[in-house]
Parts: sequence; structure tokens; C-alpha cells
Amino acid sequence: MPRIGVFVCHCGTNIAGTIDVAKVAEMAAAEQGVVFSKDYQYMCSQTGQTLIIDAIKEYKLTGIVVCSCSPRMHETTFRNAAQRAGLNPYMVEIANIREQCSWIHKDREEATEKAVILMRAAVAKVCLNTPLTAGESGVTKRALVIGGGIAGIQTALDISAAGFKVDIVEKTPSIGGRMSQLDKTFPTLDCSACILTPKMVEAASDENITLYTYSEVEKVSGFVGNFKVDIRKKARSVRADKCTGCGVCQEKCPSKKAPSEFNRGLNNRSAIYTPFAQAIPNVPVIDRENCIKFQTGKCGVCSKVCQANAIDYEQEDEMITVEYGAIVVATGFDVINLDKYDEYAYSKSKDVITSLELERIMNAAGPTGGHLERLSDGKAPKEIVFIQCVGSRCADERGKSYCSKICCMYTAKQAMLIRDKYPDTNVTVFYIDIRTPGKNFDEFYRRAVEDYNVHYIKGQVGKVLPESSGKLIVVGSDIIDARHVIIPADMVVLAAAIEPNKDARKIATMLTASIDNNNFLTEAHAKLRPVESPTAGIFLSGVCQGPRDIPETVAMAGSAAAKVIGLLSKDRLKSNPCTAHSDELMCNGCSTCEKVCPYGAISYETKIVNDHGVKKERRVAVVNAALCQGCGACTVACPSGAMDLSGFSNRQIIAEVDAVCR
Amino acid sequence: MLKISTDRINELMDAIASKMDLILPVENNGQVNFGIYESGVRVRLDALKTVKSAKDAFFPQSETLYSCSKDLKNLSVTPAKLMDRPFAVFGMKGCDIRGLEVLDRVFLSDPVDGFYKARRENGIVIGMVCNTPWESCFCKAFGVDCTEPGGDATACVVGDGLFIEANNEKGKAFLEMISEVLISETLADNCIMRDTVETVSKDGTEKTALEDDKEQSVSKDGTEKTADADDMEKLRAHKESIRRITEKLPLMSLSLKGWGTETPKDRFDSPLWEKLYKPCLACGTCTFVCPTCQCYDIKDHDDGDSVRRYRCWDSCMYSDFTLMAHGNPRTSQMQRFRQRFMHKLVYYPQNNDGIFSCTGCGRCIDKCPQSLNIVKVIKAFEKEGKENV
Amino acid sequence: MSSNIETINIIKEISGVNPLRCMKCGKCTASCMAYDEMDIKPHQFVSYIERGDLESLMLSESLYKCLGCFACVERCPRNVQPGKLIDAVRQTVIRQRGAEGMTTEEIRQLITQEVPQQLLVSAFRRNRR
Amino acid sequence: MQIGFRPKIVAFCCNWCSYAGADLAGSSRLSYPADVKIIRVPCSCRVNPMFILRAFEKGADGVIMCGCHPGDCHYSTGNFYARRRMTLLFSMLDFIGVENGRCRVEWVSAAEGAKFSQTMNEFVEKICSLGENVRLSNLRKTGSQQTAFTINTEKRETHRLVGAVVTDASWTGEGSKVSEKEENGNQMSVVTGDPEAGQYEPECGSQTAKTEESLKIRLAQLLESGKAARVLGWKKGETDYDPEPAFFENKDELGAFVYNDFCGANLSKYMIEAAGLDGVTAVVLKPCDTYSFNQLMTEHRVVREKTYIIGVGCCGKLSISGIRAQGVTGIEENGIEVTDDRIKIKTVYGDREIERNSAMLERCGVCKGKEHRIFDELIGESRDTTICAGTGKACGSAAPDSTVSNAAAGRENSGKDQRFAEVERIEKLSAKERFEYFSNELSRCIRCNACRNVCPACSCIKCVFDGNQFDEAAKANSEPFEEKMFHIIRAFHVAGRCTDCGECSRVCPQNIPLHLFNRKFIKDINELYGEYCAGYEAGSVSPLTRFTMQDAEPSVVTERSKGC
Repeated sequence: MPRIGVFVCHCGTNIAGTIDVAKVAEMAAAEQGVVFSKDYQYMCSQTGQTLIIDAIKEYKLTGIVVCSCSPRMHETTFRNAAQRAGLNPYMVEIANIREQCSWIHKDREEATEKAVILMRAAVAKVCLNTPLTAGESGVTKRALVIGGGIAGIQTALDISAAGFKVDIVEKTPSIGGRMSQLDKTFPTLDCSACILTPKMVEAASDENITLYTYSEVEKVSGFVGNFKVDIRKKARSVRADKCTGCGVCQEKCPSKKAPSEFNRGLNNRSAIYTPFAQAIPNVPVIDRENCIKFQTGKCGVCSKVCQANAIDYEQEDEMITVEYGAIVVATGFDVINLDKYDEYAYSKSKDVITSLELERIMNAAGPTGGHLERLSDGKAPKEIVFIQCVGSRCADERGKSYCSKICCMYTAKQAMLIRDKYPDTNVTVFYIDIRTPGKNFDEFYRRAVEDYNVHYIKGQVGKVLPESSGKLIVVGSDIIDARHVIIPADMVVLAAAIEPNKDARKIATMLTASIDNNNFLTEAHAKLRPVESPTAGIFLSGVCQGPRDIPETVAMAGSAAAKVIGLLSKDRLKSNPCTAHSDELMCNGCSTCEKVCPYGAISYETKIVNDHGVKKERRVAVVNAALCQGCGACTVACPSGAMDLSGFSNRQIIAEVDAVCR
Repeated sequence: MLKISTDRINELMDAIASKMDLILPVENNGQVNFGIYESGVRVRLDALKTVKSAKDAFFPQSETLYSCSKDLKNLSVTPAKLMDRPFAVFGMKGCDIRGLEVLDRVFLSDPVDGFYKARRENGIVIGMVCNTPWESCFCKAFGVDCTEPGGDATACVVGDGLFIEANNEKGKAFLEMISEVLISETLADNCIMRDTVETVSKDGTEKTALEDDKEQSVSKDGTEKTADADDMEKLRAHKESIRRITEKLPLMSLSLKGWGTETPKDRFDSPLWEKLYKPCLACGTCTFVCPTCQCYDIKDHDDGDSVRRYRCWDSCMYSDFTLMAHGNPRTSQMQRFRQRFMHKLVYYPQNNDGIFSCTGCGRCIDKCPQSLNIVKVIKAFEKEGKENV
Repeated sequence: MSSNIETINIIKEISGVNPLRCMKCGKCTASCMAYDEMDIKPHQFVSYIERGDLESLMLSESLYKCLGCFACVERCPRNVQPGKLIDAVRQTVIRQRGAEGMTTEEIRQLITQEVPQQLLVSAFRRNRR
Repeated sequence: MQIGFRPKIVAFCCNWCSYAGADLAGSSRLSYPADVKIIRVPCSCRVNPMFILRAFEKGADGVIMCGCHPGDCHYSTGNFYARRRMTLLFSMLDFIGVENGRCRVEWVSAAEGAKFSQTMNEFVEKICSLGENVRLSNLRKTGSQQTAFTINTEKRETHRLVGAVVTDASWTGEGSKVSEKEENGNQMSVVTGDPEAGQYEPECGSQTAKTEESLKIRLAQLLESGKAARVLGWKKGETDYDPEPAFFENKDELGAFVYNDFCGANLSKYMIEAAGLDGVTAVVLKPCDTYSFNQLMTEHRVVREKTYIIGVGCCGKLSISGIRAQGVTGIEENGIEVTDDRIKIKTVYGDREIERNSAMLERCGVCKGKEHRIFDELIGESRDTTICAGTGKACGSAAPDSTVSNAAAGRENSGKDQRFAEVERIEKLSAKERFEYFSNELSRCIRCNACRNVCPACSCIKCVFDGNQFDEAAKANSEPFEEKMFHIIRAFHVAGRCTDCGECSRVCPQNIPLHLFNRKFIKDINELYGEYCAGYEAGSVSPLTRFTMQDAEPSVVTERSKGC
């Protein structure tokens, strides 16, 4: 006979405010099989848990029901408490009377009645719970980082520092990511390349880290601790082992018309190219669309000039399959598409640029060699206007509803640098609010205003009118002085919103990681587990989870690495015990279940089955508990009901349905 | 003897239904079953055989025995109410009535089944003469005379008249009750009341008619009218023609030699069973349509607030019929198949002084999905008997 | 003051504007053609309505300077539609003045070649309701 | 909407997305009515249609199932299977008369708290407008509610007899007057057509006799040559119309072999047992039986190598209940003589002659085609037996008759499309009428399990109704949950595997049109997921175990029924 204990939590006033918890406890006492019921302010507190442990010992409980917040919050807490009291942790059921009852109903009597019903359903289920022991599965001591920007590099370095092997898969020919395109970084104004390149070299030379650049992840299967990933190493047409990185081929290459992605298309690059000088690995890549040899078959200059004869036109894509224990997503971000913002004439005038393009222009290795000049006529701009929140904080479908967080800081930085290098240039910034929180950030912005005399106008630009003279008439409003501001500017810089990498959704589907409508990967819990995805074994690092600047990205990278290290340091992982199992007496061996199993966890064998003394040889299904993730598709596909899922068995759910409908 | 013209049958049924519940053959989408007489029901007295026998009226397919409920801590058990009001079952044929007699020996012998007994006492059985026996009928082989079905009263439709004559006290009381209602409704002018008391003997031999020569006939205007002689003659001639037809039906002349009390000992182990059972699907249709099958299973059902213990028909053909703690003694379908026919033709007769547990109604012949039945079993052993001897 | 709140609610209802959505970015005013002639700017209309200060709006010149070109409605990132608010306030003023508005014949005489096309379109659009 | 009506609503939420969405709705205090109770399941694919039927049967007024957006499922494919299952289930519930606003599927991600609360508010509003649900528990009056004998002790009043008492005045001689034949849409979906139906090809009656002869010779050769250890066919019964399936081990046993117009039984299912015996079993299969054999082969229940299949020609099989339904009884020994379009019967009540089609099995009227799907050799010709519903004339040969009365069977081509004519007719009824129709039909059920035990797709070693995985291992006609839903649950179990061989309707003692459920599923599968015929070839994957990204949403059932 089950001996059930029911504990009703007040959760301060969160539950007790709307639900008569005493009545729920009293009704619980009348339920079949319940021998102990109590309500208490904070069940998840230490005293609350000791209350459970004592009750289990004193009343020799075989199962407990905690009516409290969502099981997604404290199920593990109460399971551990039960385990400490010697009760099997899976004999615990949670009735969610906070998020799904007290918080969403106003009428006290109605909410109490629903809480009683939810309690009854949990009691009905716990009476049918069977003790389960978590299975164990091995852990491959290797991590995969998808994305080679600062987030990916930092994560990889921190993981390899703990002695684990890490692979970085980077889509572009070199690691470095978005940060490598920046000139200076806030708040220290040190040169982006100077702080990034050492990390890139460190990553390249670290014997625990393997770089797969110009490669993409094609397929991911398996589960935490046992991922199997297919990686496509796209053909570079250059032999990495032979190439010395002398760069002769890039100079001599006759095809120079391809727009350079690294320089945001502001200038062109040769068909055989490395994205930027300090590229790691410093091995060029042949862009087959623009290479005359590949398009027409005639040229071949690069193979002629290459002393190390590292050019190999026959090189093909290579597919490799590697096993990993954990995967970190560090896919970074990109600037949104501004075509729809015709009011700023971004697509009409070459002098209306995004901040990232300005970074390239200011960068010594950039298209203008570091000289700040207008792209239309190359003259030095005397009047520059920055426009903030272009596409951010915007409710219509052109832009993004969130604030991109980093624009205020980098605009202040760019304004300061321009004013410092070209004191005679006048800089105006139109803003809605300046958001520069945190250590030294607001001081940084105040320096831009007070020391470098950047004009900050609280108001917005209505229109940018490019004139035939090359001037850009910026028409805006200053809502502090209620002044109509018209500035004939030489250059307009748009602080455009940022959005996750285009491939984020494709990768999330591959990893079955959940993703929100803005394509940011959803974290397991906004406050308590920000760097893990709800899918076990998948971790998030950098802007793929939400807008953040470099300091926060590095911090997050470290945290993701810590989680990965925590996972890889275990030899055996507790696997989900709620797996499917087939009753061989009833199984027909019709292999319907095998077709619906997403994990291929079901196989068939012919064995002698003893059915009440009648021994017969039959083909029966066998579930590999290590592979099975407990989704339950097979239990419904099975016509004879032989397949059942422990933890959510047919009878348990039917008992819950009965209790709810009574 | 009550005579009523066939187009007045509606009123007769209304009369009975006004006094008590009436169960009679009704049609539902082409299938005739015994059903409660209520508005909107299509009565089919002409149908020879219903799908399920009228056994349901006395031994329902599913019946609550008792239910127990618990409020907070105290437990209360409420037994199901026994049948306490009279009800009439109209139109049971000879085979069904013989089936009731078979069931009586089971349920009314010690220990008596209270539910069945209450139903039997309150139930008034009005038998009906078969007008068009089917080729699947073989009641004659078991000594059942379809023209003299028995029961508390016997009805027979001849030409445009329906004759009902009482067979025992209960039948007489029933007829009087009807005639009162009929008179009070000043209904049938040519409704003849005739006192005949017949007793039907156990072994189905020709009934002895104790005829009281006083004939009363109840006419519309309250005066009694005598039942004229040619009605009686027509009735007798009609029954004679039915008996002649039964001679011509193929299965009626089935011989039961070698069964019942004189079954050879080795029949249980005969290899013939192995051949006979093969097509059987173990479905249970034969047991549920049979008027004499009496096995039932007892189960509990949780109604949410209370638990009900009910009994429901069980079929010896089901794979878990004799499932017990240690397992199931009858593991193969052959054993179950053999058990069914041995019980009907051997075990029951040996325990009930020769009365077979089959009444030859032929329902299992009509309804078996794979056309297996008791006649084929008997004939198979008969053929095998001829070959060996 | 109480009648004020009702009128303001009527204005909100007619214009379908929820002033709370405004994040005070000033883009509507920046895009306004008639910026210089307006005493109270479009973004101020939104905050005045929110504060309930109806009188100054009713007396402001902006009601008649607004061309109804709806540039502010087009550009507003929070979909607040201040232009419709100005229309609504103007309707309230006209309604309070009783019916001595111009008849259709008087309008037809006023229409001459120099009247800008846009004015006609916006006039007709505004009186659509 | 009745005032004070508090609906009972069960919501199944998948643990990863919609449960998290519900929690988010909670933490953002977005309220929805308290009538919704959420049951957590690992994935939307864990929701077994039996849970939803159970909820309705136990008194729920509305059931909503939430899952992750297709493509976002934590188990990558779970919600795709759930989508197909729920669409078919909602379509079936709508078919048996549960108003289709009552069940709904909604994809809610973990970030869509607002959508979750809004969906719940909408759903409760819809259910309140629909009012109390028609109790599925009385879909099939079982046990104490059995119409036959509910001697309700409370109210006792006399009822005027509505139905006329049918008595057969003339008792002797030429047999009973036939009660008028109403179109009962199951065993005999054919109204007795006029005798001068169009002429057919060669004389079929003698055809079957010729086939029987050549079969006997061939089977004897197979046994003699040792090619087959045994032969599975039909054995002569007591009369012409009751041949029984039987195994023949040697030549002289074959003497009793018979192949006539009454060999309707589908022998494929016996091959499961034969697969266990050693040596090759030769089996005689009609065209429709071969579909079942293919399906059993797909499910590894039969062994192809140990089977030698003789595909026998079929001219449409007859059944005695078809003959009886026309009042023909008292048939004398071998009194039945079947010709091409007539059946001459000698009975003790005089000789009768009836239309061959009127005694033909319903499935033969809508035959899927006379082509054997799997065979080792063929013996005997077949004849097209498709009958156009409504005209009663054979479609194949009769000239298309423009004055077809039955509008539903408008399409006058081969019998194949007639298959769903009956389903379409019922779909057109109102929800209340449908529920009453099925409640009336299913209440006759005596739970004898004949339909389950004869069905080649229902070949489980231990049926779920005999085990206790779900709730009550009940047996006969009694109270518990799955007893009431027996037919619908069984139809769901064979959905996508049922070859529409019509055996269930053939064997039902109470003549319940069970094939309607299976055909409804087949019709839905064809319409929603593309033509699929189970058993058409071995190894085909049932539509319920595959999916496409662009499958229809379960709400298609609501839109579709708005149309008609």
C-alpha cells in the first residue's frame, strides 16, 4: 500500500496569497494512500527540505508530492532531499500550483479548487511511480566549439586549459570573427588586433585545440556525452601543410573584382585571398566563383608563382565525423540589413555608412589605410553625424524590438577617436537615451562629451537628403530645446542594430536547441542557467544568446567553458532513467516502434520467451537505455501497448487524466 | 385460451407494458434482439431467431453485484437491488425456454444465485411457437418440440389470430391480468378467454392437456363469447404443419448416440480434436449468443467516487478464461475448444441426469465467423466412430 | 477637469493612439515638414495628451499647420501615429465650435491652381472619418 | 452557453516548450480560466489518443494538446508524429459526433507565454460556447445501461407503440412476407436492384466450380511432390454456405477441399501460426487476402520462404446472412445453386430466387481490384464485382446510368471510389445525428471479440484489451473505459495498417458496420497524406510512422467540416 506524504508550499505569498493552502493540505489528507500532509512557508528552503526528510523517516513514506512551483525549478531539489532521506528520488511528484495556478487566477476559491485537483492528479501519479535508478553513459572527453570569434576562441582556450581536447569549427577561412574587423575597442581604446591576435595565435598553437576553418557542421546526432558530429571541411584548393603564407599568390592573382567580405564590401579582394593580414591559419583560400581557373579553366597564375607549390586545384570537400562530449555554440552576430531604411538614404549615398564600415575605414589595414575619408570623393569629412538606435528598439518588422546594447559605447568610442585624430572635424550624435551602464562606461561617455566636445543631441533624424554637391543634409529634431536641427554633413554613420548569425536557426535545429523568434538561442533559465541550452550538453557563448559586448562575451565564454569542464570531468554521466522498455510477453516484433524512434535506440532480437510456462522463440524489441531519451513516440506507435515509458507510463498518465476529470 | 386478432397486437403489447416491463424481439438496423418495449421500437414477432437469446433477461451480460464507497474514512457497502417487480418476456421460442431450464439447474441449485432467482420469480415467460424453423435449427435432436415451447404461457400466431394459452398458475394469472386490461379498454370484440391448464413435463414428451370444458369468451360488450371449435382445429393443424416441416430440415435428425451419459472415456484424448479446433479464432461469439452458456467473470471497476463489483459473461474460448495465480491450465486453443463441446455434450448431461446443455437453437451455426459449430463436432465424431468400428 | 478626461479618452479612441507606447525619441518631429511653423511639435502632442493638458493643444496653431502628410506616422519606430492624434484634437476643436464650418460650395471657390495637390489630398483624407 | 456552466478542460503540455511557455505565462501573470488543468508529458508524441478518448469519456468538455513548433522539438521529430496522429484522431472524433471545436492542437514555444495564455482563453471561450460535451461514456451503452434490459425502476409509463408489429399472415407455403428492406448501409449496402441488370462476361457460377477442380489437382500435386508440407484452404461444411478454413496434410484429406462462392474467410491470418510450423505451407489467397499477407510480411509476422501462395480468381463472395436478410430460410441440403447473377435456393418453404449481388459481401461491391499483390502462381479468373452504391447495378459492365439517384455516389466510375460513399454520407450528417447513429450501432455490440480475432492487422500476441497496461483488463461487455471506446481504439491501432479486407464487418454477429471506422481513417490518410494502400506492396511504411514538414495542421478538421 503506498504511503504518500503531501507537502503544500506557501512560497511566501506567491501561492498562499491566492490559494487556501491549509485547505489543500486538509483535502490531501483525505486522498487515498496519503498518510501525511502539511503546508509550510518555503518548502525549497533548508527547513522545508528537512521537514520532508523527517516526514519520510518518521512516517516511512514510499512517495511524496510537493505542491509548489514548477517542476522545472525545484524538481531536482526535492528529489535530492528525498534521496538524502533514503527514498528513491523518482518517487517524487510536483504539482505546479504557482506558475500554473496561483499566479494566473484571481478568485481564491476557484484557485484553491484547481490546486486540490492538481494535487489529486500528482497523488494519483505518485501512487503508480516505480523507483528508478538513473542509467549511466560514457563521456567523450572532447568538446566542439561552433564559431571562431572571440567567444569561441576564449571558450576553447579555457577548456583546453583544463586539459581537454577542443575543436573549433569556423565557417570563414580564418578565426577572429567580428572582433577582428574592429579598429579600437572600448573602454580601454586598445587596438582590437593587438589584444585579439595573441589569443588567436595562442589558440592555434595550443596542442589541445584543433582548428577547422573554412568548415561547417553538417549533422549532429547522439546526446549529452555522446554527440556524433559530421563536419564538412570545404576545399581551400591550397595545401595547408605546404603553404608558407608568403602572400605572393594574392598579389599576382589577376582576378581582383570580388568584394572583400572582411572589409564589408568597401573594397575588393583577389580570388585567392586570406581575409586579413593576421589571419590564422595564414593559408589563403581560392574563391571558386571568382577564380578564372575554376570558371574558365585558363589562368593558374597562383600555382605558377607559388614556390612551395601548395596550390591544388583538385582538392575536394572532405567530410569527417568526430565524437564529442559537449558542444558550445559561439556563432556571434551580424549587422541587420538596412535596405528598408530609405529615410537615411543608406543605399543611395556612399557616405552613409554603418558603424562597422566606419571601423574598417578607421582601421590601418582597412580600405582607406586608416585615413578617415569619404567613400564618395575620398575627401576628409569635416562634419560627421552619428544616428543611434537605427533598427533597434523598433516595434515594426523593419527592425528589432530589443536594444542592441553596444551601440552607445562604440559610437562614443568612434566619436572620441575622430575628434582626437581630426580635431577640426565636428561630430554630432542624435540619440534617444545613452545606455552606458557598468564600470567605467559612463565615465567613458562623459569623456567623449566633456573632453572631446562631441555634440550629443537628444532627438532623432527624420531624413538624410544627399545633395548633388555631395553634402548630406541631415534633418533632425532636438526635443530638449525644441529646435529643428538641419546639419549639412559630410558623412553619416548609422549605429545599426545587430542580429544573430544567419545560420543560428539551422544550427539550433541540428542541435535540437530551442531558439526564440529573434533567432537568439534560448537559455535553460534566464537567471539561473544563462549559458546552457535546455538541451543537455549544449552550451551558449557570446552574442548567439543575446546582445553583449566583448568584456561580457569573454566572461560568458569562461562560464560556458567552466560548464563544459564540469561535464567532461565526469567519467560517467547520469542518463535520464525515464526511458522506454518493451514487455517481451506482448511484443509482436512488428518493428513499428523502430520507425518512429528519433535516436535509433530500438533493435530486434529473436529470443526464447517464457509466457507462463509456454516457451516460444519470438522476435522482440529491445531498447538501448543509453540511447533512449524518453520521448515516448514508440509507446503510442506500439499497437499492443507492449512499449511503455518509465516515469510517464500509460497507467500513470491515465490516472492523472482520471484525477483531473473526476 | 386468449385469442386476439393480429392487427390488435399493438394494444395487447400496450396492455402488458402498462402493467409491467415487457421484453420482446425488437429490430435495430436489421438485427433482431430481445429489447425493452418502449416508444419508437420496431417489434418483430415474426423473426424466428434473435442474435442473442433471451438469457439476457435473467442472466444479464453485465450486472452489478455490489458497490462500496468511502467518504473520508468510513467505508459503506451497498448490494445491488434484486429484481422486485414483475416483468414479461414475450416471444421466447422452445429452444430459449429449454435454455432457461438448463440455466435453472445451474443457478437455482444450491448455492442459489439470488439475482437469478429474483429475476426468474418475477419474470413471466410467454413462449411462442416457431412458425418458420431455419435449416440451422436442430432442437428436435435434443427433444425440444418447437410447437410446444412451454413457458408460463404459450402464444401462437395462426392466420390473423394470436392465441395465448396459460400453462401454469403464473400464466393463468398473467392472462387474467391482460384480459382485465383489455376489457377495461373495451378492446377486442372477438377476444376469447379459455381456461386450459397444461403442464409441460420435464422430458419434453407429449404434454397432457387437462382441458376444462368450460369455455368463456369475453366479447367487446362485456358478455363472454365461446371460442369456436375451428379456431382450435386451425391451431392444431398449424402446429402439425410445423412439425412436418421440422422433419424435412436437414439437421433435425442429428443423432446424439455416443454423447451425454454414454460418452466413451477416450473421447477426451481423441486426436480428432486437434483437427477440429484449427480454424477457431478464440473469439467467444458462440458463447455469447448461446442460450445456455452460464460462465461469468467477476471484476471490480473504480467509478471515481466508488468501486463497483460486477459480474460479466465470460467465454471459455478466451485465452485468459482459466487464468489463475500460477498461470493457465488450458494453454492451447485446442484444450479450450474441446472444453466447450465436452461441457455441452458430456459434463453437463453427466451431472444433470442426461439433460444436454445444448438446446439446438443453431445460433452458433449462424454466427461463427469461421463456420465451426457443435453439429460439425458431433458429425465428425459420428463419422470417426463409423470408420473405427 | 473631469470633462477633459472624457474628451481625452474620446480623442484616444478616435485616433486609436496609445500614448504610453511613445519612447520619446523625437523622430516624428524630426520628420515633420511643418516643423518650423508648429508651436507644439508632434512628439509634444503625445506627451501633452498623456499629461491631460488639452487646453494648450486646443489653442495651439499646430492644429492648422499640420499638413496631414503622415510622415510622422510612417517613421515612428513605436507605431504611435502622432499625426492621427493631431487630427483628433482638430476634430474636437471643430466639433466644439458647432457647425459653422465652410460649406462645399465655399470650398470649391477657394480651390485654385496654386493650392498644392498634397493639401487637397490630406484635407480629403482627414475628413474621411 | 448555459450560465454557470464550468467546462472541464484537460491540457497536455510537452515538457520542453509548451510547459515552459505555461510557466512563462505564469511568471508574467497572464491569467487564463482555472478550468484548464495541465498534464505534463515528455513530448507531444507521448500523448496517446487513448488518453484523449479517456479524458472525453471521463467527462472532459475540451482537450488541448500543446507542443513545440514543428522543427523545434527537443526530440527533433516528436511533434511531427503527434501532428499526424492528432489530425486523424480529431477527424475520427468529429466523425462519431464529438463537436470538433472540442479538441485542439497548439504549438507554443518556451518564449511564448502570451500566446499560451491567449490560446487558453480562446479555447475556454470556445468550449463554453459549445456547452457541455456529449458524454462519450454513452457512445456505447454497455453493462447496466444495455438497452436490452435496463429495467428502469424509476419511471413507469406506457408507451404508444410506434413501430408497427410485423406479423407474417401467411404461414404455410411460400415462406414469410418480406419486411420492407430498408437501406441499412452495412451488410447489404445494396438496394435490391431490378432483375434485368446488364449482361456479364462468361458464366461465373460454373467458373468457380472449374477453379475448384484445377485447385484440387494443383494442391494434390504440391502435397505429392513434397513442395508443400501442408495446404491451407477451405473444407466443405454441412451445407453449401459454411465452408471452414482448414489445413490439409495429405491427398485424401483434399477430397473435402472446396472453393465456392461462400469462401469469404481471409486465410492470411492463419499464416502467422503456419510460420511457426516446419516445412512450406501452400495457401489459397483471394486478391484482397494478398494485401493482408503483404502487410503481415511487412511486420515480420509471416515467413515468405515458408509460404507458397496460390492466387485464386474471385467473382465476389456471398454470405448466408445476406440471403437470410431477404427472408429466405429453411434451405434444404445443397439447395443453393449460384449462377452469374442469380441464386436459386430450394427451401422447405418452396423455391426462391434472388439477385446474386444482394447476397454479396459489402466489401466485394467496392472491391479494390482483382489483381493479386503477391503470389507464386495464379489459378482461375476473376470478375469485376464493383457495384455503384444507389443504383445496385454493377458499375463495371452496366452503362453509366444518368439518373443515378444517390447524389453521394455521383462519380460513376469503378467501385473503388464507391468505397467511401457511405463514409461521405455519414460525414454530411450533423454532429448530433452522427453520435446517435454510432451510439445506436455500437450499443448492439456484445463484445465477442470476433472482429478483433479475425482481423489480419489485429495480430498482437497479447491484445492491449487483454493486458492491463492501460487500466482495466476487462473482458466482456462491461463498464470500464476502454470497453466503451473499444472499436475506435482498435480502429486507431490498425490505422495505416488496415488493408480494408472487410472481414470485421463480415463476422460481426450484430452486423455493425465496423468497416466505416477503418475506411474513415483510410479516407483521411488519402486526403491528407497522399494515396496509401496498406499491403499494396510488402515493406511499405505506414503513414503514421512517417511525416513530412508540410503536413496539414490538426485544425484542418475544423475548417474542412465548416465547408460541408
